[in-house]
Amino acid sequence: MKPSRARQLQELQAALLMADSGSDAPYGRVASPGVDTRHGVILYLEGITVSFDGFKALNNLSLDIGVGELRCVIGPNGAGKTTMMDVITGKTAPTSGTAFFGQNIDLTKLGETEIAHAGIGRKFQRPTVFENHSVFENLELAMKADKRVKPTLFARLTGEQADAIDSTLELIRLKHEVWRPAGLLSHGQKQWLEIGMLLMQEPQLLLLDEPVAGMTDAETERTGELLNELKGRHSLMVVEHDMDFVASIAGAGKVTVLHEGSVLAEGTMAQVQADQRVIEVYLGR
Amino acid sequence: MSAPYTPAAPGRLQPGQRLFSPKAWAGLLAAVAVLALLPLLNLALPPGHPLHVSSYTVALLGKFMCYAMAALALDLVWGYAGILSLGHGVFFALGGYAHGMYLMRAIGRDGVYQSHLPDFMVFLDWKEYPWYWAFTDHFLYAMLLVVLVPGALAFIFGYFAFRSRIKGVYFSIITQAMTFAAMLLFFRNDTGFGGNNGFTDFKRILGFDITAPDTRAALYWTTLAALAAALVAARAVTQSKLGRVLTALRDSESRLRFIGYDPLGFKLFVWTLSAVMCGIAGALYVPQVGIINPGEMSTETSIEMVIWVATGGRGTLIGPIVGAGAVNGLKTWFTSVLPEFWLYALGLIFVLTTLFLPQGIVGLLRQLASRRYARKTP
Amino acid sequence: MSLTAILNFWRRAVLVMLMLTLAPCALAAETANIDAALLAPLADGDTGAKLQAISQLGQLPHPRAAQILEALASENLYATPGGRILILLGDKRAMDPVAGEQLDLPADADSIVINNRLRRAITGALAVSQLFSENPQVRLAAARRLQQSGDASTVALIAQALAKETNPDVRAALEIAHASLELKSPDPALRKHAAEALGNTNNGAFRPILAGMLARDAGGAYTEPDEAVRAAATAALKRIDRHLSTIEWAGNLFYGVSLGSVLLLAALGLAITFGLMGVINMAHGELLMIGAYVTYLMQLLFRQFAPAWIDWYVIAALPMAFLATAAVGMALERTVIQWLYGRPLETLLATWGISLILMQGVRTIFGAQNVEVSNPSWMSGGVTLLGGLVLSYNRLAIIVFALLVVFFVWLLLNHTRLGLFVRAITQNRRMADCVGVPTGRIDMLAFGLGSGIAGLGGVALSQLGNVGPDLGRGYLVDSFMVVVLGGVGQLAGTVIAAMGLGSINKFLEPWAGAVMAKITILVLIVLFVQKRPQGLFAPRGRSVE
Amino acid sequence: ADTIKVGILHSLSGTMAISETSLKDVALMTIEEINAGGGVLGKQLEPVVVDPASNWPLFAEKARQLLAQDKVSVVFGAWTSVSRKSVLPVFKELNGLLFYPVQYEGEELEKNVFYTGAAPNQQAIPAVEYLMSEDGGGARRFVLLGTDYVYPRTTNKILRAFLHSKGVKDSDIEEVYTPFGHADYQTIVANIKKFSTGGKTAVVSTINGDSNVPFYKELGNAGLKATDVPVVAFSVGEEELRGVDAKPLVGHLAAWNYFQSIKNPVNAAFIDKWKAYAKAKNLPNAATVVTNDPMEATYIGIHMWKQAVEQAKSTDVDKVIAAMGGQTFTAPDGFTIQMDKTNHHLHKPVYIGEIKGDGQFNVVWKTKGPIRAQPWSPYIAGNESKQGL
Amino acid sequence: MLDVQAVNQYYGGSHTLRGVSLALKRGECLALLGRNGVGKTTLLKCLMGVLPIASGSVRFDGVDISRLAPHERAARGIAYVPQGRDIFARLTVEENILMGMAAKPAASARRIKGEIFELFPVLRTMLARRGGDLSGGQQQQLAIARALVAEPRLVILDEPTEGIQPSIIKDIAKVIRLLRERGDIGILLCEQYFDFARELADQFVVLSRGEVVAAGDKSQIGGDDVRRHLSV
Ligand SMILES: Nc1ncnc2c1ncn2[C@@H]1O[C@H](COP(=O)(O)OP(=O)(O)OP(=O)(O)O)[C@@H](O)[C@H]1O
Ligand SMILES: Nc1ncnc2c1ncn2[C@@H]1O[C@H](COP(=O)(O)OP(=O)(O)OP(=O)(O)O)[C@@H](O)[C@H]1O
Ligand SMILES: [Mg+2]
Ligand SMILES: [Mg+2]
Repeated sequence: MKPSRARQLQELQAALLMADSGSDAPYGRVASPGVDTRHGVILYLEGITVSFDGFKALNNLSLDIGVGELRCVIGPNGAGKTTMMDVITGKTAPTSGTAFFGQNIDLTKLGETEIAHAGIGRKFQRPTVFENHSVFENLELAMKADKRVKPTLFARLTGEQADAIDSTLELIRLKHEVWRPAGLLSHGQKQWLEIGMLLMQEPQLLLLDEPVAGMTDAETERTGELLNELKGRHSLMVVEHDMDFVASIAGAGKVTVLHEGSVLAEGTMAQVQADQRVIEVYLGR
Repeated sequence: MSAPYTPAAPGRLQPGQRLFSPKAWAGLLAAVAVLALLPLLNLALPPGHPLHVSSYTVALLGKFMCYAMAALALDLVWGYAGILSLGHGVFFALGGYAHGMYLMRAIGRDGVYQSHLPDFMVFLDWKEYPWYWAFTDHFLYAMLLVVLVPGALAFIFGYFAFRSRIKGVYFSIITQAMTFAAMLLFFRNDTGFGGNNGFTDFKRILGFDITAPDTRAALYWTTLAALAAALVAARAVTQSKLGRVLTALRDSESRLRFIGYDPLGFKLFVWTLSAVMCGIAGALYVPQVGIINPGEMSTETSIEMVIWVATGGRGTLIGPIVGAGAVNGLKTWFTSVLPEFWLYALGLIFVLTTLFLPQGIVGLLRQLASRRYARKTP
Repeated sequence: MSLTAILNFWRRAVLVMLMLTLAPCALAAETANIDAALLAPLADGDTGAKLQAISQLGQLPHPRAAQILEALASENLYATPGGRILILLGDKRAMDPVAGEQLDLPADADSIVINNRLRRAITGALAVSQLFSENPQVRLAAARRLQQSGDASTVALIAQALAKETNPDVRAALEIAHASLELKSPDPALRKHAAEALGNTNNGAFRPILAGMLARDAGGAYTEPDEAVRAAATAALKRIDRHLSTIEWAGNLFYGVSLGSVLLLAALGLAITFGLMGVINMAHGELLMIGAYVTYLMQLLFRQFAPAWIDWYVIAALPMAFLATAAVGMALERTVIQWLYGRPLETLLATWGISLILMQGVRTIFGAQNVEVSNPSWMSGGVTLLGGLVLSYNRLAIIVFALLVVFFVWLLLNHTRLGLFVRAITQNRRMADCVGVPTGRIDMLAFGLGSGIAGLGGVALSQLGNVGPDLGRGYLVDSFMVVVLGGVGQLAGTVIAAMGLGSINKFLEPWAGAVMAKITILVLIVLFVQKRPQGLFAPRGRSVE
Repeated sequence: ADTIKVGILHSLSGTMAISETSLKDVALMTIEEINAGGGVLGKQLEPVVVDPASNWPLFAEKARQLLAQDKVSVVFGAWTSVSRKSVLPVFKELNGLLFYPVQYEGEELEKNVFYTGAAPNQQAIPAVEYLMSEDGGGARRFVLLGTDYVYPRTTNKILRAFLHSKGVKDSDIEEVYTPFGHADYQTIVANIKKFSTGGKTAVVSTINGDSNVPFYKELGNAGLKATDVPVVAFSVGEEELRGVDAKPLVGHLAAWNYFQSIKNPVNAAFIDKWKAYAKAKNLPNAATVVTNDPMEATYIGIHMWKQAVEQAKSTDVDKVIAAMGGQTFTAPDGFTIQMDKTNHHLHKPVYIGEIKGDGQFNVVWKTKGPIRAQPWSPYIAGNESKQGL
Repeated sequence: MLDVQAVNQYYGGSHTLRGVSLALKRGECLALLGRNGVGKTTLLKCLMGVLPIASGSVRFDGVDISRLAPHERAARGIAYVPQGRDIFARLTVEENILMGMAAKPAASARRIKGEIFELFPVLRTMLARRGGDLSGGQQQQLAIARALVAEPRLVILDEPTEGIQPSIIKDIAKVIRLLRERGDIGILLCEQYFDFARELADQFVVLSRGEVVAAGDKSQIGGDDVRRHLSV
């Protein structure tokens, strides 16, 4: 079992790499105006506040993520983790503060579509897939391509693209469900499908909101491996409540703890777990 | 309003695959051939002949095909992109009016007042054509208007509506407001389109007598060709990746944004395409029925179009064509045989269709076919 | 026996009683007898002769003279081929005004036809005699009528009446009447006074007289030679105009609110069936129609069995209409709509079919024509405010009624669990079922409620317009606009949208005309939705997705 | 065939059903009457009833069906002008014969159509003349109020020209239009009231169909009485008043070529026949049926057609058309009226009636006898030369 | 109290549950385990009556309830926390909780008992917020609260810990334990979080491809047999 999975991962990496380098080829015209990451930082959040009718879901939040970093974000329910992702992906406009993708792309000025073009992909907390489309079509739609009207109308699936979809299917173990409408999948299967869609998008920054919720321990482990593989080439931000999983992917990397809309603590997993405040509000005694 | 709607048969086609299956192609061509033959049977055979097709039937079918094309156009936006328009009548009528302007000018001085102006203008003491009638005496220009006017209205309306992310019933209702406003506007005599009488009493088209049997046949064939072309075009659009984007749009628009599609462009494309198709249908309709007036913009007319689509089977392309034919055929038949009770029959049919044929007539046929198929291959 | 007949009978009876009580004091008048020759032209004279007879009767200080005039005005004066004039007392009994005796109405007697000109003359004639009536209310009305008549011959009478008058209201009215005649006086001081007095009335009816004073003739000379009088007239005109524009403004507001209430009543039921339950209910209009037809039936029933209570048939119609439409609604829900939840667009198709059936059903039963529904007497006419703005009683009643219905709906939705359950069901039917909501029953009740409210709306609409098979169609589009504009599922939004649409419409109409106002409103709706794509009271945030 | 087919083309559903249904019934009654009298040319008439459902293109389709499929000899039908305009080309193309029974705006003459309703000079102009007369109240200011479509626009145009010829200034004429189905007349009634303060005012109403009731109700409740501001209407007859509480309307006027209240034996027989028919056929509200002008016009039309067929000894359209000119008929309106030889319109008497409390009309004015129709109004420039076909 | 016998269920053509049987005693907690897509949720839905069963029987307190509608089952004292939360998104938090008491007579369902807020304090501060606006974890808490206010006799929990912060998971565990100790409530717990399940369960059942492949009591839950069916 193990070797084959490794092979799949390799294939996927290869596909992703190819896309990274070959920015001239078929998608030349979508190429985002190049993310400037000279300072080694892919995402800056600076003093972000989001308030809903007076309630501050995010409160002067500042955070940055380095290129190739895998950042875990944890925090109590309602701390503002999902809201933060909403701000990054343009779903929610911050009341104040700035959000930059690299040095040069001001996310607060862009719409959801443009942000996705710029290279940020997201997996939602609740699996959201196109329920009436087959698994294959879901992946096909997500696949990196020129997503404007005319090219979409005349799009033909190339062999490479078909292969990329194929290997993703393999990876998310939905090969035998290719033509099932995604709405009929079980909860866990939808989670995987959404991860697959995210991978097909080939974003530079991946935002994963509770990727392993509802997965079995074994699958959780597999997801961890996958994320570890992606680390380095892509930047990732992962939100999870499963501490074992967080520990397994964070390694020596940074973990950020949010609380009431701002950063409560930051550090390695071990440091954070030992922090009294974190134990108080989040981990419990 | 995202109804949990599943296409009658899951799209088994590999993306990028052929347009129709060979069987479907054969069926389609056969249908076109049979329909194309009818005017010949009308022209060539004497009325007494058993195979003779009356000119009434031909005229009727010509009209139905225009309706079918409008229904097809509506299905494109409603069935696929989930945009329910309760105002498609306005595009139909605008196409009709655009062509009607040409037909009115083609009357020349044969009108009641023997003026170069249409009768209603003479009557209003207008000495000149208003500016928007300019060049409408050129057939090609009028045809351009047929495409441009509904297209432009749809584009502008759609642009603002979709940009503001107006969806679901809100969109439906404002399309209704649009067609209602247009109807009131066209009702006014001062608008310059003949008030509620509209345009009628056409004499000729491109120099041919509009009531001559062979002109009628030619119009019929044009309509048939347009309908077939529209069907193929619509099929091509829905089978493309864009078609899948549209259905995704219908089910979860916001999700689509997060993977990098801008819904505005897609909606606008299909909406405008549909309006243009509808306008062409209207343009073909006018010379065949001999009148265009604001009644076509009434909210009832637009709702009826929706009903054709629903009855035939939404999201199937062929369904709306069948539905338009079936509903109008029944209406024609009932209004003659049951003049006082036909509304009961029609109403009942609508109710029963929704209850027992949720996927419309085509859905039922598909279900029957798959059952037969299942029986054959246990 | 029709309603009119009953009313007339009573009026007659009261009049006769009045006459009898007055008889002793009118003894002196008895002497001037009513003469058959005087009445003869009424039967067969030409208009001129009739006019003369009427005028003479008006000046005759005989109690029966007024009675004759009244009978003539209400088409209760009969003539036999032999030229005998009779007053119909009701129920085939008649009175000979010459002899004063009662008899059965001869079969060959025919009602005397009058036209508007005669009708006007009768009112004028009656007014003069009524100036001396015992009843101050009658005197006041008479004085008001005389204000406008401008008949110089009455000036002496008015002065006479003024001398006797003690009631301040009547005096004021008489003074104005006097003033309007004074305008023709040769004395500039009197004319000036008259102009001022007329200005003080704030009554638009005097505008043309005043404006006439300021007009110039062909030679460029003013009709009114005196400078000071002209100044007074100008001031009076300004005053009246200012007042008129106030009235206009207030009028528009009232018309707006009243149109708003109509829209609200038409839309409220839909706010439940469509707004809360998500059924695109194309048969909503027909539910309104059924409500209106129930009103009609109630009217028939009352006419038949309780003619004395006829004025209250509308009240009785309310519960009946509610129950009847609710029953129809529940039946529809159980047979058709319950299979369509979660498929809102299919409900459109099915309910359209239902609407066709209901409409044709009514045509079959009641005929394609409209049926007659009359306003009860307490809803006829109106109250005059600000000296010129008429608020009609039926409109007022409907405004009040609309508010009551809103309150009732609000109570039901917010203070019973029904509202909560309905909202929960539309949001997540399956889960509502799982927490123990009997979804089937709640659906049926809610749809019944929405339909019942539509029925109530129908009762109200029957008091304003047609009751016919098409009644509902006319309101369907408007109802949907109101509900959608307010924000689907928002009761407060529905109320505000209805009132807003009504008022905007009414403020636009005077300068845009009814057609353009309607078009403008529709365009405004389209523009408004751009700004508020989810209606007025749209919930925002994550929850909407 | 041993029957003669006769088409009846009136909307039985949709917005126009309200007016047209009873015309269908009258037509059936007349046909029954003729059949009972031995039919036409010894053959029975066979009515073919279709429902064009108030839908104008459907009118054209049904007309074509009647002429081409059912091969009817004549069609009685249509109410609105647009429905007539819509079927005209069909009648011309297939050389059919249409009898149109409703008053209309004129400006039309077709060989294939016989107009048994009034042209503007047979209705509108006499009505306005009456309003200006002393008996009519001597109106000097006019509100021309109509629904925004061709008939009111045309009629008002003619009336305006007529009023000009009578010296009425434009400032004394106000033209107001409302959309179809308009139901809120508050503002308009308030404006009429305001306008009427400027002098003796009358309202000429060409409001269509369903809008009349809300208008009159508003008028009544706003306290505008017929003695103050009379309203003369051209689309309100006995049938329309059946659906209204007529009491507040007393004194308002209507101009027609026929009223049920006209007293003569022919009319009495006509009314009796209709009442009996309604009862026998169990029509809805049979107890309260009334007759009105378009019904009479339908009745006349069918009888005249029968006479013409018998004179022509054929149902051939051209022969019947030729025989129609000069046909006379003793009509319920009290005169022996004649089909004009040249313009296919009837010579008709004009009556002006005041509404009574029971929904009937008091005739307050009438012409001495039938007058000839002027489909081409002389008040419209360029019409002088047009007369007959 | 709950007795499931040989339940079969199909989605169209696919056989999703194959003769599933299980039994739950009053005062016990039964853990339902299995990989993704094996049919756990499907089984729970069948028990709640959301999905019809093709054959077999479901008995509750000795009565066959397999043909009853969900609300009738709710009226008998079954409460359900579905996977995916199914919050009434546009109802406020308060209304959502009130909905939990829908099966009770109106008089006794006017007020929310304070106890529930002791367990989920956030909910008290957010009573007026719309359910759909809550964060994922808050929604999950709300879903559990909604089930508990019904004072049910059988609680069906489909992955209740999903998306909930660790400290509250501990609290939820406490509550389940408490309920179990009261002895009059049955708990059917479907859980991927293995340690959580092991800690609370008295019995367990493992599903694989719609079939019961292993079952037993607390002591056997950690066995290889179980692990084998849970790993990939
Ligand atoms: N539209 C809104 N209106 C009001 N409050 C909101 C809205 N959206 C989010 N919130 C509140 O903002 C806070 C942050 O929510 P968010 O979803 O970001 O939390 P989270 O960290 O993702 O929590 P979880 O771990 O439970 O997913 C929550 O308290 C939530 O109730
Ligand atoms: N509505 C449906 N129609 C057809 N198949 C379905 C439907 N819902 C679920 N399935 C299929 O039934 C199987 C069981 O699904 P179920 O949701 O019960 O799994 P589960 O055990 O709860 O998984 P998870 O742990 O991921 O929640 C899956 O293969 C799924 O694809
Ligand atoms: Mg979250
Ligand atoms: Mg599950």
